Amino acid sequence: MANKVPITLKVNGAERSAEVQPRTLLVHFLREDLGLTGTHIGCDTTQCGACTILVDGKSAKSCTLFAVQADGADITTIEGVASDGDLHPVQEGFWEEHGLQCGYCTPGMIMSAIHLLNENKSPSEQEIREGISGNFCRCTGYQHIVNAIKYAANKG
Amino acid sequence: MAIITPKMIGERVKRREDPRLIQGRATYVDDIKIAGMLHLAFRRSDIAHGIIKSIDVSAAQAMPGVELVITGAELKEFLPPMPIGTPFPSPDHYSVAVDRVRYQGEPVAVVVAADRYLARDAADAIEIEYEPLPAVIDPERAMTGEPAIVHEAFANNLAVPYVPGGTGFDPVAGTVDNTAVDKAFAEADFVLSQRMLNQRLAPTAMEPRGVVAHYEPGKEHLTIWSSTQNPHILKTFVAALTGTPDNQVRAIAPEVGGGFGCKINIYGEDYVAAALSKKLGKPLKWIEDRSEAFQATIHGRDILAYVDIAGKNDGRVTGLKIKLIADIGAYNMILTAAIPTLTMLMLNGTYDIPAIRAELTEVFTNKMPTDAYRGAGRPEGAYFVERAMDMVARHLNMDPAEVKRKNFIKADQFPFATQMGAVYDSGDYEKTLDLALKNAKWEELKAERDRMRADGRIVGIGLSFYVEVCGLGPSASLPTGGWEYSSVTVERSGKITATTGASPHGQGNETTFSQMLSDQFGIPMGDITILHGDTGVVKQGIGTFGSRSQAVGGTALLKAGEKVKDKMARFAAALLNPNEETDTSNMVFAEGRISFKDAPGQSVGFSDVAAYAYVPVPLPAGMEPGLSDQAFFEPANNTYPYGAHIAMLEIDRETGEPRLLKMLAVDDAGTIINPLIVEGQLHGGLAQGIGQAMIEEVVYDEDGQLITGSFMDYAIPRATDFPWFELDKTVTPTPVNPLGAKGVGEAGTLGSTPCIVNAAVDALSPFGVKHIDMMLRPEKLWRIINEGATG
Amino acid sequence: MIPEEFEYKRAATLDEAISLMQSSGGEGKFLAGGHSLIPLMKLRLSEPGVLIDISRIPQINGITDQNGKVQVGAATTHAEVVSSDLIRRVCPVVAECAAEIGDPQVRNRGTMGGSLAHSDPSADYPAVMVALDAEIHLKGPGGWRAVKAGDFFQGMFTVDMAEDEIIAGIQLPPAQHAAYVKLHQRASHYAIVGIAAVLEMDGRTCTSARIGITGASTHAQRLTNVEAALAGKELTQANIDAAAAIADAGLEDVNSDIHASEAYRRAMVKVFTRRAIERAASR
Amino acid sequence: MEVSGDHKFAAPRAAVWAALLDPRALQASIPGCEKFEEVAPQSYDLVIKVGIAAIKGTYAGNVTVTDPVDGESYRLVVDGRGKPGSVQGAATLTLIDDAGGTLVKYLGDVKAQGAIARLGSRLLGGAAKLMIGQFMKAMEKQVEARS
Repeated sequence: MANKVPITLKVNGAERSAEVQPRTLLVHFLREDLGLTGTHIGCDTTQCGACTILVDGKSAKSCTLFAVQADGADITTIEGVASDGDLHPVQEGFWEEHGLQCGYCTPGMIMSAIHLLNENKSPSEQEIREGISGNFCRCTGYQHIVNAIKYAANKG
Repeated sequence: MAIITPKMIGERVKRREDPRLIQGRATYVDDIKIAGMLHLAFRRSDIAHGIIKSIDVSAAQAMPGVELVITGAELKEFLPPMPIGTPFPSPDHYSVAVDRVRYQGEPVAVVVAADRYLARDAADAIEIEYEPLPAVIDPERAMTGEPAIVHEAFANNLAVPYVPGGTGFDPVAGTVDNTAVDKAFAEADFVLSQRMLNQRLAPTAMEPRGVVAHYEPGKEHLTIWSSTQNPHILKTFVAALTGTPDNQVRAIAPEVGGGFGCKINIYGEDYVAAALSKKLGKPLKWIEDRSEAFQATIHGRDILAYVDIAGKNDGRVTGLKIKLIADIGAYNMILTAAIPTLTMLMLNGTYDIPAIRAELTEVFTNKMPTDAYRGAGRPEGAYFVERAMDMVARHLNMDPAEVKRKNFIKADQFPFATQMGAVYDSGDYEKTLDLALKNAKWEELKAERDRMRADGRIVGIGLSFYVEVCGLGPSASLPTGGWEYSSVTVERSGKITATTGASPHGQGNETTFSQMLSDQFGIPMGDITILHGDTGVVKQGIGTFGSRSQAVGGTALLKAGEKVKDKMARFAAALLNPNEETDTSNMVFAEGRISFKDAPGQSVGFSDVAAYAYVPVPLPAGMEPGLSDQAFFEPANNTYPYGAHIAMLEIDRETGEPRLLKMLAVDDAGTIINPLIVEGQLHGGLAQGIGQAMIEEVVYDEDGQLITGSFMDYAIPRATDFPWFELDKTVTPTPVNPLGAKGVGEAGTLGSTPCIVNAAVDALSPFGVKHIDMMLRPEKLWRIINEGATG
Repeated sequence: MIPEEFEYKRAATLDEAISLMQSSGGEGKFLAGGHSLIPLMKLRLSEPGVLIDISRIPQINGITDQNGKVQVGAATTHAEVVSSDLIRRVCPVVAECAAEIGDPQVRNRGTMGGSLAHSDPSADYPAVMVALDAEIHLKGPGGWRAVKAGDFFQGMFTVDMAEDEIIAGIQLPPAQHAAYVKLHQRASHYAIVGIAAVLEMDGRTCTSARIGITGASTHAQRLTNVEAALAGKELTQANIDAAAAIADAGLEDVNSDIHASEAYRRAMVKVFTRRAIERAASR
Repeated sequence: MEVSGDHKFAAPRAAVWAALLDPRALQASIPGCEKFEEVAPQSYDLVIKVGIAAIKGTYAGNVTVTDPVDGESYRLVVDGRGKPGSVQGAATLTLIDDAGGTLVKYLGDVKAQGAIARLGSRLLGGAAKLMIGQFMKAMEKQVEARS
């Protein structure tokens, strides 16, 4: 068995250290080792975006990263988005505009939306659609998600 | 049942489910951890059809962390074939293949290991030898017994050889009288014929399937968590198959990440997890990979139709003949064989067609079985009928709206008994069509299309009208039972706990059901908790499918509420008027107080009545303490929501790529509890219907290898694939339930699909096209543009 | 889906990376963004014994101006390319191409060097590199080597690069009259056909042209017959049409799959060649 | 999936024919061949380490030569199994005199099962061609070495 590798990374503001098998996917490390189960797994081929998190402020699919690659990184998951009990404006938008149904894609979708709004404060409808094109939602038809992100943009 | 004054009902209330979901705090099945839990991995067949010659598990068994490796033959000793939920004859279908594999992806062996990584490693280390058999792929060829027989007991691969229906069919005698149909065709001005395929689809709920099974020896109790649409059916079936008394099985659907029909089934993995947990006395988890989901979660649709439509030159359709061939894959799953019968049931569409002959054949092939996928049989029916009606319009050079109008069942004809045996509850189709045409500015839209065409663009507009059967349904139509269950408890504090057997997975029942109880009891929504998805908490239930949760589940809820409310009224009356026998039938529950209708000034607090009911001193004569009751509701009939969809589509002349420019819908789902949620359901349905028309298709090669085995090759729509959906509604309540609600979850998949193909045919009609099969593959369209229509 | 076990090493310098590779006994694979490699590993189509993480080697990160050319570190992400002012100024077609890759998350992690080294038949970058005549800078045990993109891509997944060589950077020449257009495969969004056109213009006359293609065949290559047809011609619609009409003539081993047959791909090669030239000429 | 092509050898037909049937030449020419064991006349069990850039893996299988027409043609039946599934192929190799050398034409069919088919089909034809190309190039060296 390959040797375990020590890693230290910051997750939602807190420093975390662990020893991991090199093949441990970051998403499994977050979910299984850190208990951060808000990040979901929806595919094997880097398409669906359910596992989207922020790595050093940029959206990334945590199913296509080994935990060892994230050594030293600053990671934000859906659990770290709200502050002091206040929802993030994007979370608020999803609630206000009914941007979700089953909720499975939602954490990844929200992380992508946060990244999008970090890069572009007031995106057009088309820019929003492109900004979430790496995230699949099978329930909503996306229209309410677009509204949710518009809501957050208007707020922010 | 007492009338409820709508206050919350009809409001755009934001969902109560959302706070946990948007913060990553919801618990899906893969989020469940139990001390000592082991993990399952399935080794699946790489070939579509073959005899298992040998399985060598020794290398896998020897790997560190591996607890157990077990084959189908070994499992068979204590796990019988899986039950189905339809009355059709069915071959044995074991959870894990015993001596023969019949589709690529069928489980062949199972590993139990300490974690999922080790389980996967060990599953890969199992050596299996097969003797390959020819793969049965083409259903029409399969019907001749070629190139092989999938199940020996089913000659010519006929799972269901022949089901007739329509005009002149006597279901009791089983006889078919063709006189009327033959006459209609003989006297017709025209007959149009077309072969149409409603292609195979992968449901792809974003959460793949998963199960945790925990058998506790000593307690002899099995708890099973599964990503399911119907935990009560799961409980019943798992209990039966694992030989566990059903009062010792608790099934829990935790947060469920979408279903779209594919999570109605109880799958082999559920049974295996339960049986092995019982065998080992340890909790087990299995979580499906997306790759496994494509191979081994049910597929949808895959019905071929030969359509003949007859009519008069004034646009009246006088006869319809449809021969359906359903490619159901390798086995019967829980509702597999019943789904195409729903297609048959809906072949009238929204039209008063005097003579219809339908025939259905279901065929086994070496593919993943089909079963319910959003719409489940009805989108196929709507598609075939709407495509045929559009062909009539095109043939006669008439506006498709006019052809529909000419043939519609009229508002004064409801309830309307169709040729196919359905009784449509209520409707005013013209009103809905008119609104859709008005919203779309139909005449201007046609002119715009013509202007764009004059500029050299390839543009078409499509119109469709659908009706579906929802609110399933009386027990006669569902072998699992066609009712729904609910309980309502007014707690000592005056807050309400209600349960429902309609276990949601995105439908927002916690919100809509709270809205309903809020109006029923006159207390704030925040004082109401809706529990679901746990057979240990919700005593009975059927589940969420067939757009039934509001129409059937919602009605059960109100019924249970009514019983509690009646009792509460009597307690309230006892408090208000302790010395008199009073009529409690017209007491008013409002603003957190209860009063007599005639004396609104004289009222008692809701919570005071609740407290009194649990410490009833004095106990009114003839009454029991407490405020809790339950109800089962079985509808006398289904509901039949309907609507009109309009699309505008452009096709790139050079590449054949289709682009949707406009999508408009007017739906009539009867009474609406929460417009926000209904819009969400409609959007989602539209998206899946558009997905089917434009980009989705499961493809097997001639050897039965699944080519679309990942999101790399199976496209589902992204945000960039849609224009802004324009929605509107008409409201025609159903008389079938007191709410008047018809159901809305599947609507979008019925109308949008034929609508878009109609638009594509319209766009390509200058090239001589009369029909195009889905999906609208760019290459297919490009060939039409460059080579003209074929076939 | 879960990858096989492997050993993980992180290199701090190029030389360390190369020596780690040499000591891996043929089992090693370089890992930068991992967006080509990790999906293959999860599907167990790729089972390297040792992954050598090169993403943090400072030398191969960053985008700099080198005497009018742009030097891009191999570990530069697609997103960094999209948003680089320097690239947008000097050779905007590279940013245009990067924006067409995958989706936002993939662009945040995937790297230029990784994409080129992997040489997926449907990858976007190679077409642009070939058309630009970009120079790929490799370091190996024997030192540095520069390879022209046109020579670099040799076949499916096959590039002019030894196992122990590593892409350190890519040098992009300036190009203003350039464009990249592609036909998306609707599931994966890989290129069914992707065409990059880089034109030298004198007024409306094309003095020379370089056309790169991806998606159609085993690897990215130049459409030299189209280039020849354009050279010295005024870019009238008729001349562009005539050049594009022969675009697929020299192509061999044209791919065919459920998304696009060979015949369709060949036709799309012509369509997108014309579109790329038109767009490049309009800039 | 059909795979076809040809390769020009600078040697006379008899020499190419002999090399193409020589177990040692075959072993040396099959890309990544780690084990090569004759289990029956003209039938060999083998282990191949596939390494096409990122695609790396070990496949165990068998190669059998059938239907030989002396000096003219034979049929090669190949099957291999690895973690992501299996690959079967059958090809007819035909030798033709060609301007002092020999042209070897091949026409065959490759099938894959399992993850390779499901997820790698887009790459299968190209990978097969690549490996055939490598085989032919290596075989050319074998022919040279034998002459």
